Amino acid sequence: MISRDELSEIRDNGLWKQNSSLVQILGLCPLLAVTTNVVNGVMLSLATIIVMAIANVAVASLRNLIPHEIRIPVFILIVAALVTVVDLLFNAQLHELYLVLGIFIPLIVTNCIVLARVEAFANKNPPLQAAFDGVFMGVGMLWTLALLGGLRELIGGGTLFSGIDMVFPGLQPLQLLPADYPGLLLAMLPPGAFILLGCLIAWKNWVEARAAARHSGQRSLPTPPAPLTDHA
Amino acid sequence: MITALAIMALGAIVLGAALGYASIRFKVEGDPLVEKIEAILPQTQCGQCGYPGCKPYAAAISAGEADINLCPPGGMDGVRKLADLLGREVKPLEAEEKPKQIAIIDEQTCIGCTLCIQACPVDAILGAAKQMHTIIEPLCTGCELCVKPCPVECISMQPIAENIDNWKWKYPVFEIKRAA
Amino acid sequence: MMAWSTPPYLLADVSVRRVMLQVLVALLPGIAAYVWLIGPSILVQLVIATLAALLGEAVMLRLRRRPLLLFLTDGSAIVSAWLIALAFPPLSPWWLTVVGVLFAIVIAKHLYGGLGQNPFNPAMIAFAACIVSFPALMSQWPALGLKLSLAEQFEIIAGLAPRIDAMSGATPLDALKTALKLGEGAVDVPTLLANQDVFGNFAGRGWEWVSVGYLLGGLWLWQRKIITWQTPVAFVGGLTLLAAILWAWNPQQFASPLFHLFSGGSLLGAFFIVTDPVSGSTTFRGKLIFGFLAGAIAYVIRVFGGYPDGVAFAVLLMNLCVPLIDMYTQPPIFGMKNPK
Amino acid sequence: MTHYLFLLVGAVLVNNVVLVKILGLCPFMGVSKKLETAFGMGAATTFVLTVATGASYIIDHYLLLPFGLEYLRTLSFIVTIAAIVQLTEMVIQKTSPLLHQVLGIYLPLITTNCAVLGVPLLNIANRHDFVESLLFGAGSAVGFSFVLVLFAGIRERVEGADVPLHFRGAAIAMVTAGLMSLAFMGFAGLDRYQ
Amino acid sequence: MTPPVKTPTAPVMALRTAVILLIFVIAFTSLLAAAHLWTRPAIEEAAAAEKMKLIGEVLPPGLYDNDLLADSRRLAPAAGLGLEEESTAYLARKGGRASALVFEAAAADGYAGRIRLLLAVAVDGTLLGVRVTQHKETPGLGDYIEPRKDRNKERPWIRQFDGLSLAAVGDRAWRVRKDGGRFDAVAGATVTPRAVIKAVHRALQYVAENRQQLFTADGAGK
Amino acid sequence: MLAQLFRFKGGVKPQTNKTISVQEPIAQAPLPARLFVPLHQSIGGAPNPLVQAGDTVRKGQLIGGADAWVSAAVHAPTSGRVLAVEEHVAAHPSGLPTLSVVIEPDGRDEWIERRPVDHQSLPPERVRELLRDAGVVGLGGAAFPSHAKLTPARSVAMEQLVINGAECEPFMTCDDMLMRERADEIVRGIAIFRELLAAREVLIGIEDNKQEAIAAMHEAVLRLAPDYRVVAVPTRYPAGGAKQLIRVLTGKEVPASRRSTELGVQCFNVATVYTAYRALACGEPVLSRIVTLTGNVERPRNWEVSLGTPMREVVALARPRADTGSFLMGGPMMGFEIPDLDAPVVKATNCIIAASPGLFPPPPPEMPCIRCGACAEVCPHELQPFELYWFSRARNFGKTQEYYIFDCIECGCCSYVCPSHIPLVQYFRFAKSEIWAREREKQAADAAKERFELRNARAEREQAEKAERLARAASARTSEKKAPPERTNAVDSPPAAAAGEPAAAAATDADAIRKAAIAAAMARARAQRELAQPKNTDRLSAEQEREIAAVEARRGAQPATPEATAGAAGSGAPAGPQRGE
Ligand SMILES: Cc1cc2nc3c(=O)[nH]c(=O)nc-3n(C[C@H](O)[C@H](O)[C@H](O)COP(=O)(O)O)c2cc1C
Ligand SMILES: Cc1cc2nc3c(=O)[nH]c(=O)nc-3n(C[C@H](O)[C@H](O)[C@H](O)COP(=O)(O)O)c2cc1C
Ligand SMILES: Cc1cc2nc3c(=O)[nH]c(=O)nc-3n(C[C@H](O)[C@H](O)[C@H](O)COP(=O)(O)O)c2cc1C
Ligand SMILES: Cc1cc2nc3c(=O)[nH]c(=O)nc-3n(C[C@H](O)[C@H](O)[C@H](O)CO)c2cc1C
Ligand code: SF4
Ligand code: SF4
Ligand code: SF4
Ligand code: SF4
Ligand code: FES
Repeated sequence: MISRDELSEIRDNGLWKQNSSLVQILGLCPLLAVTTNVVNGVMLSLATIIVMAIANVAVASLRNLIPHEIRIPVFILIVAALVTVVDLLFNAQLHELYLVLGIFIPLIVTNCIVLARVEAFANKNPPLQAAFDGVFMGVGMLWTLALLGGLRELIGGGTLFSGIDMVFPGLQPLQLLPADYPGLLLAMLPPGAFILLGCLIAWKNWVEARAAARHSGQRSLPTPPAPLTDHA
Repeated sequence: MITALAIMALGAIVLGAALGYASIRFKVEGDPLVEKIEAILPQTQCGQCGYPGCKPYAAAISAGEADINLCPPGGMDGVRKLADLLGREVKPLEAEEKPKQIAIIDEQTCIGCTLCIQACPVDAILGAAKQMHTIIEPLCTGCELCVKPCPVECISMQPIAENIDNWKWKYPVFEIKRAA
Repeated sequence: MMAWSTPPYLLADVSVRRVMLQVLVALLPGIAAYVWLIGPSILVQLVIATLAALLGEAVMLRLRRRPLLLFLTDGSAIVSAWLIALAFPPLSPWWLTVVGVLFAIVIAKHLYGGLGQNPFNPAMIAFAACIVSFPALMSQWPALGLKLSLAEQFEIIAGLAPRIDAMSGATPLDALKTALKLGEGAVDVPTLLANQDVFGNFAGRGWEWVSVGYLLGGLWLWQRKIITWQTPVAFVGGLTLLAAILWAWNPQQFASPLFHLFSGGSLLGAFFIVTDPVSGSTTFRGKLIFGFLAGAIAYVIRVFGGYPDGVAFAVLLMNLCVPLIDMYTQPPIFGMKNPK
Repeated sequence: MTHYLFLLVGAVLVNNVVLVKILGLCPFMGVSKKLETAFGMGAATTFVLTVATGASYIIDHYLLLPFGLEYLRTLSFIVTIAAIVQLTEMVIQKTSPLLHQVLGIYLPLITTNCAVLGVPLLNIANRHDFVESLLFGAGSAVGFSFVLVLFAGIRERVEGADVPLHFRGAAIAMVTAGLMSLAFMGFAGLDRYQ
Repeated sequence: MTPPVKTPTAPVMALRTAVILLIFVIAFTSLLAAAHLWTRPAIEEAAAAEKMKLIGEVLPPGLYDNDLLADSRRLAPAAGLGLEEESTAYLARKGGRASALVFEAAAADGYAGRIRLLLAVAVDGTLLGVRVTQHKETPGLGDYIEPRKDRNKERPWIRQFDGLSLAAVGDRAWRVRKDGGRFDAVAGATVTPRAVIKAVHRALQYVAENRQQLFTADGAGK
Repeated sequence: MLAQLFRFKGGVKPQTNKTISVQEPIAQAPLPARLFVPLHQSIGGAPNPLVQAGDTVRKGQLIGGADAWVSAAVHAPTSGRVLAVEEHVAAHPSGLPTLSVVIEPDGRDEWIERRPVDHQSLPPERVRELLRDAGVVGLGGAAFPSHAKLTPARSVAMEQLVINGAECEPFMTCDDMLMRERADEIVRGIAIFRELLAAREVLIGIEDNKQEAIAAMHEAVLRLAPDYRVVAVPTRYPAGGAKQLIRVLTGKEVPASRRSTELGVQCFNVATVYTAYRALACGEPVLSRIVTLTGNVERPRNWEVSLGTPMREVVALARPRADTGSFLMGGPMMGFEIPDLDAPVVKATNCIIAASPGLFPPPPPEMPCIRCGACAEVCPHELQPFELYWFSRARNFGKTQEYYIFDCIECGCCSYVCPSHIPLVQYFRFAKSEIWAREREKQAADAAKERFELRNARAEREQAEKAERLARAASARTSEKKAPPERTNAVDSPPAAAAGEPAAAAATDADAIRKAAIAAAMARARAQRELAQPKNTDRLSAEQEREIAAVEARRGAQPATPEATAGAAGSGAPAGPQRGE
């Protein structure tokens, strides 16, 4: 079945080491487009997780039946079908949110990370592993989307969890910063999304560099692309 | 439901047929990428990458089986060029980068066993059985493959000495603190 | 052995610090006119901006472990800060200026490695980021004739006094645009210019003299060879050409080139912003292209776009193109001009 | 006529797919390290996107809508696009090795480019007719290529800059994309006659 | 990577690929079709609820007892509505008698493009409510016309229209206070409210002019 | 004689400081106790030593024979005894040693037999050979063997011979004094070159700040060769660069990719012409040269110095002041700091400047480039130095070549005006030498690949032959129906299989050897990796960074130190000999 080591490796890869958003830099469109608040980010990630996990299992189970030449169309077919199902479900159950997320639900099909995992992992591994990979990759995406969404919301308007009422009608968003906080609108707009994601990636590099410096045996300081020896 | 199936089936047949047909009609062989990769590798043929020579390593990279940071003689420079060519991220080299070296045979100790000659992938060692061997310096790539086989351990690796001909201008470095 | 080891051992008596200092000096005529006509609050803003810039610079240098004194005294951060202060409304709350300056210094400048390495003009990044984030504050210009004492101005900037309605007198450009938009063709430019108090003889009472100040400073910079003529001339050319064409076509709906030239950030932009060596083009033809397109885009944004003035966005958009422009406009080198 | 012009300008600049609509970011980040590759990717995407918008309009208009099969949109569009991409790749590889050298390696990436599916979907959401769809598709593709090339130019330059250690690579590229997007906000409002 | 089997001829391969693809397509299309059939009622319900929710914001629930969505009609493009395309209107009836009309209108001259509005007008010409359904106004500046974004939660700007009518408000008063009218506006952002006020005013005039046609039971037809 | 002058773009006008060293005439420097004559004093092949320790030599005797066409002979500067032929520190920025002949003068200064020739009576090829064997090289700085420049291009008629008396470098006055004092010889020498090149016109370019030299040359030309033109060119550094002077005098622009003879023009320094004249008309090879001793000294002056004289003794003649920190060879714009005063005066030593912090203040710290374009403005080759700098710094050498780094003449104008005080030339030299090194490496790799493939082919052939032999033997065996069963037993395989087996066996055999070798190599690589790792990783990154920075700083401060990569890589070994400290 699946060994503990294997599982933890899949988990670490998905959550941190091969994090889709921060390391592989894939699946960026939803990451940047829908993270104007935590709720959108989390809900879209959940949809993606469902799609990715099932698609991974499906491909891993069918991988020996699919001829090489048409594997991409078939993979896409599988993913697209799943996405459409999810799309219909969102439409039926979370209609308001469905309207907010707009074309980004169907666009899970082209979310690079989904196809990338199907190609790179599910196509080469048994279904159980593939399922875990799908879930953890998705959770890795989820926490980055949530984090980015939270940051953008907070900086942009001083609130957190706005839009939560679309999912849980009883709940209200949190107003974290004082009401007269003017709100750095930029954070809510595309430029802010890009810049904050850049900062998140840098944060991850920093965390890794520190971890590497603490543990020995692993060097993860990115080799400088350009020298900086001139300013010692 | 039926129309849906019919329409999609129609599409599937058309696309499937086209793809299947094209996959045979437009098949191509040969991989120019391997050659491009090989041109970057230093041709030391030392096997430190874990492949028997530079070409197999190039093939492995091209097939996606090997990482790009396994060739120590190529150094970080090589890794960078490969990353550039393949559009991958630059990664630190898997091993220490060493200054360029060449092998030197201690002529006093050499017993003329010819083992090193057989080991050298680029025919850089000159000698005949039972006679003193020497290394033709300009031909030696510093791959170290001859060091191990020598039964009397008379081969050592030495960094290439700097002389006026191979001397290089250094990267300018200024101590800014002096002024600050 | 001595400290240096590289030729040439003779160096001309020039330095970055001196270059930046001259830019600051060249801004003085414009600032003087500003103070004279609009009020001394700009001086407060200049001080706030300078302090914020030095602070941001110092923190970033410390974090990046770069020599502090050397770069703090090079003056480039102060130039950016002054340009930001001059581009922002003079009665902006203090924190707006600080946010703008920090955005410029930290994100636009130091994330790219600091002095000389930023692909985008930091001051214009600050302006764009703030007008996008705080459009209301960024379009509240003091109405002319608004007589406030220095203390009152200071209080408004510091947020101690309430912001007053009279302050949101638009700049000539903004007023013109709003009026035209509301009028839906019923209003024409000449009557507008004649009737509204914002509009002076050719571009708005007061503002045109500030522009003249910038013009003088710019000419001095050119004479000192700090800037070259190509970019300003091309910028002014691009702006006035478009303005002239549309004005000639329909003087009722489009203001004259002269109005455009002396309003908004045109001349500050022409002499101090498009000329930023770091983020601008460097080749002869490149500078002409850069300036011309920047001027043209500025006009298009200002007249047809969503923002009152387009200089900042135009400059940023052209900054984007600089690597390509430079690449494709390399001058022929010695001996390659007419290969025989 | 002016209507088409505004549509085109809007698609290229004002509502740029990458910087404003936030679609197609993965290739935008991934294939912009070098100018040459950016040109190649831009050309390949322009081709595929234009064909894809046309094809999906036809599918939607003549196969799906008449039978009330809107829910098959995503599926049929993307499968068609994938097939087109793969066919193009095979054909080019055989018939024009040169073109394949230039475009070939990018073609497979395009299937997972959100813009290629997103633009046809936007076409439908905005109720574009056939010509409008094509124009919007081509405009978006040109917009994509345009910013991709500009971005690659800047990235090549930033390569040599003394960027803080942890910001090297993807992080500073993101920041750059953000500042580009900020610059593109300047076009806001230019398409309001649309 | 492909196993070294003998390569088939192109037509054979075409057939084989087509069949395999066909199987997958049929399988997944069936899946989809099933999902579609299963979710359709829920989706339609959700869409209707959404519409009703919006209508509910402008139309007090006590004013009607009919199924509004069923009682919809198409309105022709009209300058008074600021619309260049057909739009839908819903007629509210109480006890069979027309009580109010819910319809769409648009302001073309917002700060950044069109502002789409939903209005409810009672038979007597009283404005029951106005909501903005779509706009591109500057966030943080012009977007206070949307109650969700309005900082004044107590009395959102858009509620100023509630209960007004052409009769009660003279033509000259349909302006922002700054221009001598009766409507408040946020200083520094009066372009947007001017546009909305103008559009609402025009829409009321349109209703007054076409009253007959609009409120008669099957006036414009379904 | 008014000539139409052209302009070259760019250039700078630093303080010239020339007057101090022209107050006194050229003086003969005394012979030192020992002469160290490097064998390699010119561009091109290194001459072979023709003497051994213990030999006695006479003044002018050939001690190093030209090795190739582009190479120049070396002679004993005086009579005496050869003490050794050994490595001695060279007059080179690296401070590395080079093979030199050490001569102890006997004080008699005995000449070999001098054979003046009449160049007109000899065929041109012979004249060029004579020049090569007399060691005549360009004395304008590059030390390129002159005879090699004296062949006209076949396709283009030689129009102008440009004689370079511009001497644009500040401080330097050796050519100026030579022209003042020995104008006749120069003019006669020009005749030789003109004849060899069959040049239509002779233009002598002298910067207009050297009025005496212009007058002297003018006078000599009037007397000896009235059709030569002496042209005063505007004083602007680097007017003396061959390409700039050619441009100014003829309007022609010679790009780096072309030879000037292809454009019908050639350029020689006045001192070169002078030595050529001495070589042919007096039979005296190049044994000495005029050296300007100036800068922070009590007695600036031009001296005629025997080649091989240690700089230390030459410098002493000028009596450097106490605060002198170091000495430059060449001018302040293009010269370099002499790493070791034991280095001898060579043919390229035109000037020695005593440097002090007062005279040449240490450069302010380097700042990043602000792309102000000042450097491009002054670059005489119309390059974009800041782009070259940007890419050199990023080690993007491909791009530097796209921006024509090899057209850079390293004149230093760009560094001179840079407000950021960037040592641009240094970056360019770094990039150029890296590109050359890469080129060398690439050639070596190609050669290695070829040899590897040859070897593999050979091994395969041998294997095939062996297999064939075995197969033949086996088939012979099987055809021998009554083979003795013991033999098959001995090979331990049924005879039927034997036909195919050996070949395969041989192949696997070869494979096995290869695999073993690879495995061994991998094991070794792994072992090395393991060895190296702890050293490298138990350090904090910040510390590491600092250390690397420190190493780099040290390296920068001493260009003479052999590359200390070992130190930077953290191997812990001492970073090579600390020469020059
Ligand atoms: C949401 C999330 C946040 C994380 N934050 C940190 C962090 O702040 N610091 C850190 O060192 N690792 C962080 N990690 C990384 C994991 O803890 C990971 O297991 C760890 O880096 C393992 O690497 P190591 O084995 O090299 O220590 C985070 C992981 C996740 C999923
Ligand atoms: C970037 C920017 C966005 C703006 N957006 C709006 C807007 O959405 N709605 C609006 O009414 N005014 C907006 N304005 C303000 C108008 O340009 C104009 O200044 C103002 O509406 C007229 O001033 P008044 O309100 O004092 O009459 C914006 C201004 C700027 C600079
Ligand atoms: C920047 C620069 C400045 C030079 N200045 C002089 C000079 O002043 N006088 C001179 O004779 N040669 C000078 N040279 C050398 C000439 O370019 C050229 O090599 C020489 O005139 C050719 O003559 P030669 O071969 O006889 O030395 C300079 C070279 C460069 C690159
Ligand atoms: C002529 C000139 C114009 C400048 N213009 C600007 C400018 O528009 N914005 C800015 O932030 N800095 C400007 N600077 C300062 C400096 O170049 C700038 O901060 C750099 O971009 C920082 O790397 C200018 C400097 C000079 C010499
Ligand atoms: S390690 Fe490098 S040099 Fe050695 S064989 Fe492998 S590729 Fe060739
Ligand atoms: S001599 Fe030794 S080190 Fe040199 S190439 Fe041959 S085997 Fe390698
Ligand atoms: S002179 Fe210096 S600072 Fe100016 S562009 Fe050239 S290298 Fe850069
Ligand atoms: S050193 Fe090179 S780049 Fe600099 S000015 Fe001289 S020729 Fe131009
Ligand atoms: S997620 Fe949109 S292109 Fe990758």
